Amino acid sequence: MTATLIESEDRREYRATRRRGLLVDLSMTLATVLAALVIGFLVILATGKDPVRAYEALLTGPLERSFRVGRWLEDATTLTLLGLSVAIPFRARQISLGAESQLYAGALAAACVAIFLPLPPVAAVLVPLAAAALAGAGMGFVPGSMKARLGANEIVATLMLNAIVVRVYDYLVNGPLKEPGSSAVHSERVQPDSVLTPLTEWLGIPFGRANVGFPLMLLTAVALWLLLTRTPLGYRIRMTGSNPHFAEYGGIRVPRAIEWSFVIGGAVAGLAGAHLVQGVYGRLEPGLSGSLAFEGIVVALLARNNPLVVVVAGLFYSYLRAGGDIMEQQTDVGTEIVVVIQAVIVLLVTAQALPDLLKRRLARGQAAASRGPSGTSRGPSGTSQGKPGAAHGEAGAR
Amino acid sequence: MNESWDTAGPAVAARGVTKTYANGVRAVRGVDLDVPAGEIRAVVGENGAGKSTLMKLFYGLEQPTSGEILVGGRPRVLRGPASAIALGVGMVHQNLMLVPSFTVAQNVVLGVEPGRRGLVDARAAAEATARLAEEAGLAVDPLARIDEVSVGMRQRAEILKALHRRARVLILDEPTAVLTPQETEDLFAAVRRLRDGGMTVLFISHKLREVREISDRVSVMRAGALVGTVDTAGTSEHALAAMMVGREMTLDVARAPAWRGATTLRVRGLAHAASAGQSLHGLDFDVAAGEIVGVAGVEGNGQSELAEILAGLRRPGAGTVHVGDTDTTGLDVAGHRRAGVGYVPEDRLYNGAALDESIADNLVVDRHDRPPLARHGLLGPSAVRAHAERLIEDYAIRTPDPSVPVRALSGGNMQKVIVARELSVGPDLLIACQITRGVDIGAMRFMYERLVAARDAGAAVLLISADLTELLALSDRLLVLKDGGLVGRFDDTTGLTEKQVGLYMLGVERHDHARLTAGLDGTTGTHPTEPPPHHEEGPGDPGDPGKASPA
Amino acid sequence: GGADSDSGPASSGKPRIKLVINGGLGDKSFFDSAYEGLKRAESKLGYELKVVELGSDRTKWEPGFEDAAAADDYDILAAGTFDVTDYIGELAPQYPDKKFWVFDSAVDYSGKNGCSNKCENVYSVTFKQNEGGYLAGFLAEKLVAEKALKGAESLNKVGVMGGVKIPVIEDFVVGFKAGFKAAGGRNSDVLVQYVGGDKPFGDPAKGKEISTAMYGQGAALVWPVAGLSGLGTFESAASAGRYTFGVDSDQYQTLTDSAQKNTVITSILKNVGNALYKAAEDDKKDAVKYGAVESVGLAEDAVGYVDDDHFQEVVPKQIRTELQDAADQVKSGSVKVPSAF
Amino acid sequence: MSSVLDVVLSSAFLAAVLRVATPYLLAAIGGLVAERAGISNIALEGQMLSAACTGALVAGHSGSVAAGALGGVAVATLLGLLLAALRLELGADAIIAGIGLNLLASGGTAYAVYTLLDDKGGTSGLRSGTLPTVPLPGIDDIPVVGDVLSGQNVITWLAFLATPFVAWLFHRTRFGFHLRAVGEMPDAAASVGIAVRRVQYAGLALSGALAGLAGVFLSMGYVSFFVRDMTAGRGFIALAAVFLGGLRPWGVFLAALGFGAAEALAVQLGTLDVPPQLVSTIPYAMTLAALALYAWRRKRRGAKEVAPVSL
Ligand SMILES: Nc1ncnc2c1ncn2[C@@H]1O[C@H](COP(=O)(O)OP(=O)(O)OP(=O)(O)O)[C@@H](O)[C@H]1O
Ligand SMILES: Nc1ncnc2c1ncn2[C@@H]1O[C@H](COP(=O)(O)OP(=O)(O)OP(=O)(O)O)[C@@H](O)[C@H]1O
Ligand SMILES: [Mg+2]
Ligand SMILES: [Mg+2]
Repeated sequence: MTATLIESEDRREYRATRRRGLLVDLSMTLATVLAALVIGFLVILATGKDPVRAYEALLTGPLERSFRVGRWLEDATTLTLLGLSVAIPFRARQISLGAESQLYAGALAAACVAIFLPLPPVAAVLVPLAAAALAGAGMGFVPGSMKARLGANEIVATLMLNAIVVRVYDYLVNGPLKEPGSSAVHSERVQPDSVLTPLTEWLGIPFGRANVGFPLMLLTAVALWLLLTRTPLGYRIRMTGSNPHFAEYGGIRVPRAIEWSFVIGGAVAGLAGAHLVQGVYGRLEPGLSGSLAFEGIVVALLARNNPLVVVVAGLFYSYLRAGGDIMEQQTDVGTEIVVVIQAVIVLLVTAQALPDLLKRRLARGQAAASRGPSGTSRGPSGTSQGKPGAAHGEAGAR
Repeated sequence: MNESWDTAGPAVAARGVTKTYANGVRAVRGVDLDVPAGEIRAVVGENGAGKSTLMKLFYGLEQPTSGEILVGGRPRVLRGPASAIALGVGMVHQNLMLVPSFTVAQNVVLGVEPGRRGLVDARAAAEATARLAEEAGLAVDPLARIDEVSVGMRQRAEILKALHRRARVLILDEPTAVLTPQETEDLFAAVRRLRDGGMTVLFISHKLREVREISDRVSVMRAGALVGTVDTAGTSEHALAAMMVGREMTLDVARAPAWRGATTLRVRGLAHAASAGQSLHGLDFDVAAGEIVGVAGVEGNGQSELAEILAGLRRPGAGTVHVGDTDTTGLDVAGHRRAGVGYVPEDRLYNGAALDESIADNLVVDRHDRPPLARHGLLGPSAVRAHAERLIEDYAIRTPDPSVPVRALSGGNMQKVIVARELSVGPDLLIACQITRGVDIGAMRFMYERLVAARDAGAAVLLISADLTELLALSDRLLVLKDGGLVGRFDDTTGLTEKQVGLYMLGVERHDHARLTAGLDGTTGTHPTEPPPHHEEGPGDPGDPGKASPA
Repeated sequence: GGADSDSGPASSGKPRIKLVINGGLGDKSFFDSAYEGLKRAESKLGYELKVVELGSDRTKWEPGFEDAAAADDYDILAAGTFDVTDYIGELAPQYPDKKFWVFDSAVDYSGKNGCSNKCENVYSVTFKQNEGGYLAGFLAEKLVAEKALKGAESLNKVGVMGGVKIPVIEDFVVGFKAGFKAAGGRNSDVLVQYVGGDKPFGDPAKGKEISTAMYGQGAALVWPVAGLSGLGTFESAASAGRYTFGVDSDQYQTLTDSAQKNTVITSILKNVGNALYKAAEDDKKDAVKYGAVESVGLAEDAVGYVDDDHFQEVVPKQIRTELQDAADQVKSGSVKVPSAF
Repeated sequence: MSSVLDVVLSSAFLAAVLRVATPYLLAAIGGLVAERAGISNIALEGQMLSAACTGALVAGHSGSVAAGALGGVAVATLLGLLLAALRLELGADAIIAGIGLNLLASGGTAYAVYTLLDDKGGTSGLRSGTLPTVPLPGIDDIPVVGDVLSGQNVITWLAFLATPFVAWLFHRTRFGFHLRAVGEMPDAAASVGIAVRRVQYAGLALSGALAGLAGVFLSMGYVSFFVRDMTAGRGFIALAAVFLGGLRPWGVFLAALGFGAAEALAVQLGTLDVPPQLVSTIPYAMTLAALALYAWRRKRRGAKEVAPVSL
């Protein structure tokens, strides 16, 4: 009888702790972002610039004009797709750094189809997208199967593939695919039918290069979330990442799950490439993605590889990128400092110990409270406001 | 190093010690415990009673939330293991704390390496290890890599680690859970020697028989609190069990005679070449529906390899395996599972569970792509949750919620998750390895009941265990493995004693080929028509020629 | 970033130039030269200058230009390289009251790519870097043929180290080869190699390695056309005891190490800064030809070589006259230098 | 074909291999130390960059090359400690923290150079000099060997000594012993009273210092000035070498040397009439092939090891 009593108490407490944990996670993430911004503020102050104006640009700049909102959404689309593309292999605990090669492969495929293959209207959009996904998937398959079948280290394989593909891409854009007769280095434009419809056209507000890729990206994220949480394949990928021995024991073909994680990730990165070609540039350009591939990794890890959270992290990070650029343009804070502030924010936001520390304190305050004489009946809810002072004292004593 | 001992006081003691973990779990509640020097003190209690936590407090791995720890007769503040080690406390952890790629000797000296000016003298380390091993009677190979030696040797290496640090108090947290009976014997002999040399030993085990055998006194914990301490001589296993769980409790499971059905598992000429571990050669045996066939053998004689082959985790080199009508010889794990094989692996942490995933997810690994969980290629989270809730209920898994990660469960509950998964599919063949390793008496009894229930529901059960008592209590028939081959076969286990089986395990006696393959179709020296001989022989005369089929 | 806000026309009433750089300053050649020219315009001609650096991340360029053009803090927006022509082509029609200068490339005045207003408010200036390359090749062949390079008399090869193989760089190379041949050299004696990689114009270590390899293959002289990577060439030349030409700006002046300085025979100038300064001058007189592209080269003094004391000391008189003659032929149009465009 | 062979066997090429491999060797060995201590050092690139910048700036302003080198190594060491602190004290993900530090280094060095020298490109206007080369009297007269070995920069020598040093450290010293234990089984190390964090801090400091030497070599050995982002991805190649080398000192040594050799070869072949972008893929394609081949052979050997036993 005591057992059941304790059990139900446990259950209540567990739920309460979980709820509290979520709340703490959320509020602490916001707090760390704030802390990072404060440090950035001090950095600007230290360099003798006007931090208030700089922050105005950083924080409100991206929303000031619809064009900038478009720039933010367009950037977030690519960045989030890249984050998603690594989040999937990360879930299988495969450190794939290959988003860059997959993106370039996707971009090449999309461009080749969209430039050279005459297609009827709707197909003209979809076929290049499919080609890009396929090419990205293929580019993911190489390191994926090298890892799964041969045990070759995926970090090395993906880094090498990046180096190779980027150079081959460079060669193609400068050579065979270069627009004939142009002094500029880029390919021809994609056919008008292949262009991802700009949001401007839909909404009638000038949204720059933002296009239907954005809602498509949202759909992709949801699809990937469903894949991970609601499909057998997603289950296999998760279990493989959590404990491959267990997965194998349970009848999961681990090499195949690993390969799939790379292939799916590759396909998504390929779509990011197609988005750049069909939506953003309308053609192949050298150095297509800038540093986005790496920042995609940051976004995925910040979001703990949860596809839906990747969207939030991607929007956040892109906002920061956009705000940083505006800050550099509108104020006298130089690019270097903008980069430094971004680095500080990245470093601080990833600091997990802060939320955990708070959670631990709450738990301890909780334990102390329930130990009190009135004890049993009141349970956890009464104590959640806690006694920060007491908790602090205890922590200090350790 | 431990000159500051007050020899008059207790070697270790706790005064009003309470420990609350960061997540709010209060593992130890107001414990007062005194252990005088030179005593072997057993600490028993159910899984999660707080035994390990209390020991960690003595070893400085955790700090008490309130109360006081005494070592060497004086109150101490142990900031970490280093300060406990300095005071002469050594601990062998429940989960061994060894560096896999290091040699035995390197592990033994880790932290207090011999050698001058920041260098490690490898030779001196090996010599010191060998000398200590000699003195304590703990046989180890100092130069072997830890990940290549048996669990028993790892256990001994752990003890040597403590001895190397000149421990005066030795904490052994379930050291026998993974040892063979012989290894346990050797360990006990060594522990007694150490005690006679003045060492204080704290010994934790779920095997009350061992507790009775080795300890001077027993302290019983329940739900974090100390229930009492009794003289070993004046108590019984029954009394201890009752103290632990608060009511009467035995391990005797009522078991009707087996009702053997058709042959479910048919193994013929099975051979396997293992790159590491024991190879198997020429195994022939059957397991019928509705019987429990035990596999006895000194650990490392091919049991694990056999289990893994039967589960599809390894490929046999030669021979055939049939489960029901399916030839599973070339199939992968999924194929085996489809053929109706359930498997409780011996190491639940290694491949039995994904520790960071939820209980619910852990319960569906073999059925996540089939109805009712998955339909039209979609895995329904509510179906998975409902499935978990049902099993949590049925198997009395103690957890607040199916979404709790398995890591947060106690050992016994973790094991229940695995058994629940493997039994709930209703397997035709269940391979159960070391199912009660490290679980408390309540859970043990529970597992036994479940196994018998599965048998009675028509499953063929192959029970592999290092615990002979358990094998004899549960098996309808018994096979003995030695050096990767079958050396004994007992078709009736009534009246069979551990001693008799032990002779086969050690290779002193063996059954002849004809006896081993009697009644098996498709093997030499068999009359397919003749029913397998039952009940006709006394277990004491295994070589009875009348029972062997004529060649 | 610049110091000015988005406020309306400058209170000072000075014409305001905004230099938008799709890259960064500090490249010691192209953008630095443009900046220098406009800086001069600021101090001498009474302009107000603001610089915006967009960095090398291409995803930030178009939004950067859009923002730069939308802000009402300039009268003239200057930007360079072929990468910007599309952006300017789009933006110029949207801001018809503003003026745009494009250097080193031209917008498409035909109106096929943007330029819906035929880019009437855009002035483009391109450079005949192939003419500079021609002179470099000509001089290089003369120097080796006449064995005028001390310590390298036995060598008859020369090298060109490009950043990456893109048309602008190729234009230098094509010109160089033509000049080398015109002076009597063989094509096979010209080694051409590119830095490439992650930072083609900013990896001096690799630049040094490539130059060292070229000297090792018997090049008497290596001409780096690779931005900061080229700084590695001067180091390599100094330790190998061989020779170099500078590029874009007078690198004999900018180098600090005397051993390295002395490897520089002359520098082939592609004076973006001068061209922009001249445009600024002309704009004061309303003499800039908007809606058209101007191609400047040797004849306009936008391309040339440094003829200083050091040059005269190292290069024999006869070769100097021959070089001058070659330059005159190009200027007069009697020699047509092939181009990569 | 024979011309390629001539190139490969020439002393100039071999000397170039040593030179090109130097930063890879040092950074990769640094990455190895961190990896074995249980914290991936993705910040190698940033550590190299900061060291390169600091080295050139300090040397240029103090006039002492040694002070520059020390300053550079010190800053990289601090960055190593910072990475450890972010991981250990703030629970940051090592990979994100590493990427963050790389960003920080890129922005920070550019800012420092701009503020101090008013030059956005680098320190080429500052005379900072290079670390001395080591002439080998006696040996430099020997035909090929002399040309290859003599006159290499002192850091190149350090780079080649770093591997035996770290191998010795790992296997012979108490610190290395603890470091490996901490990286492999932190709980086991903690349970015998090893101060796990302290060891990890020390490991990351050493890792940073080695990466710092690599950076210093770039700006004070290879060339004599710092240029913005001059590491040009070398830190990531070094990281690849860490894993390609199977996390063992001599394996990493071979991998890094291989990268050096392949890059030097690509430089030598660069004048051929092949698109330069394609030539520059040679080192990476070779690595990828080597990786696949090595993994395949290991797998096959594993299978073979099993087979004979059954006979
Ligand atoms: N490492 C852990 N972290 C968080 N919570 C834990 C951890 N271990 C156990 N718990 C929780 O503490 C509670 C008590 O577990 P405990 O081991 O006491 O159960 P038990 O009934 O003794 O189990 P057993 O079946 O082994 O006897 C459980 O609800 C469990 O989920
Ligand atoms: N690190 C931890 N954090 C939170 N809770 C813990 C932790 N370690 C143990 N617990 C919980 O504390 C309680 C006591 O655990 P402990 O390990 O002391 O039990 P035990 O008596 O050793 O059990 P077993 O027989 O299974 O080893 C359990 O509820 C357990 O789940
Ligand atoms: Mg328990
Ligand atoms: Mg325990």
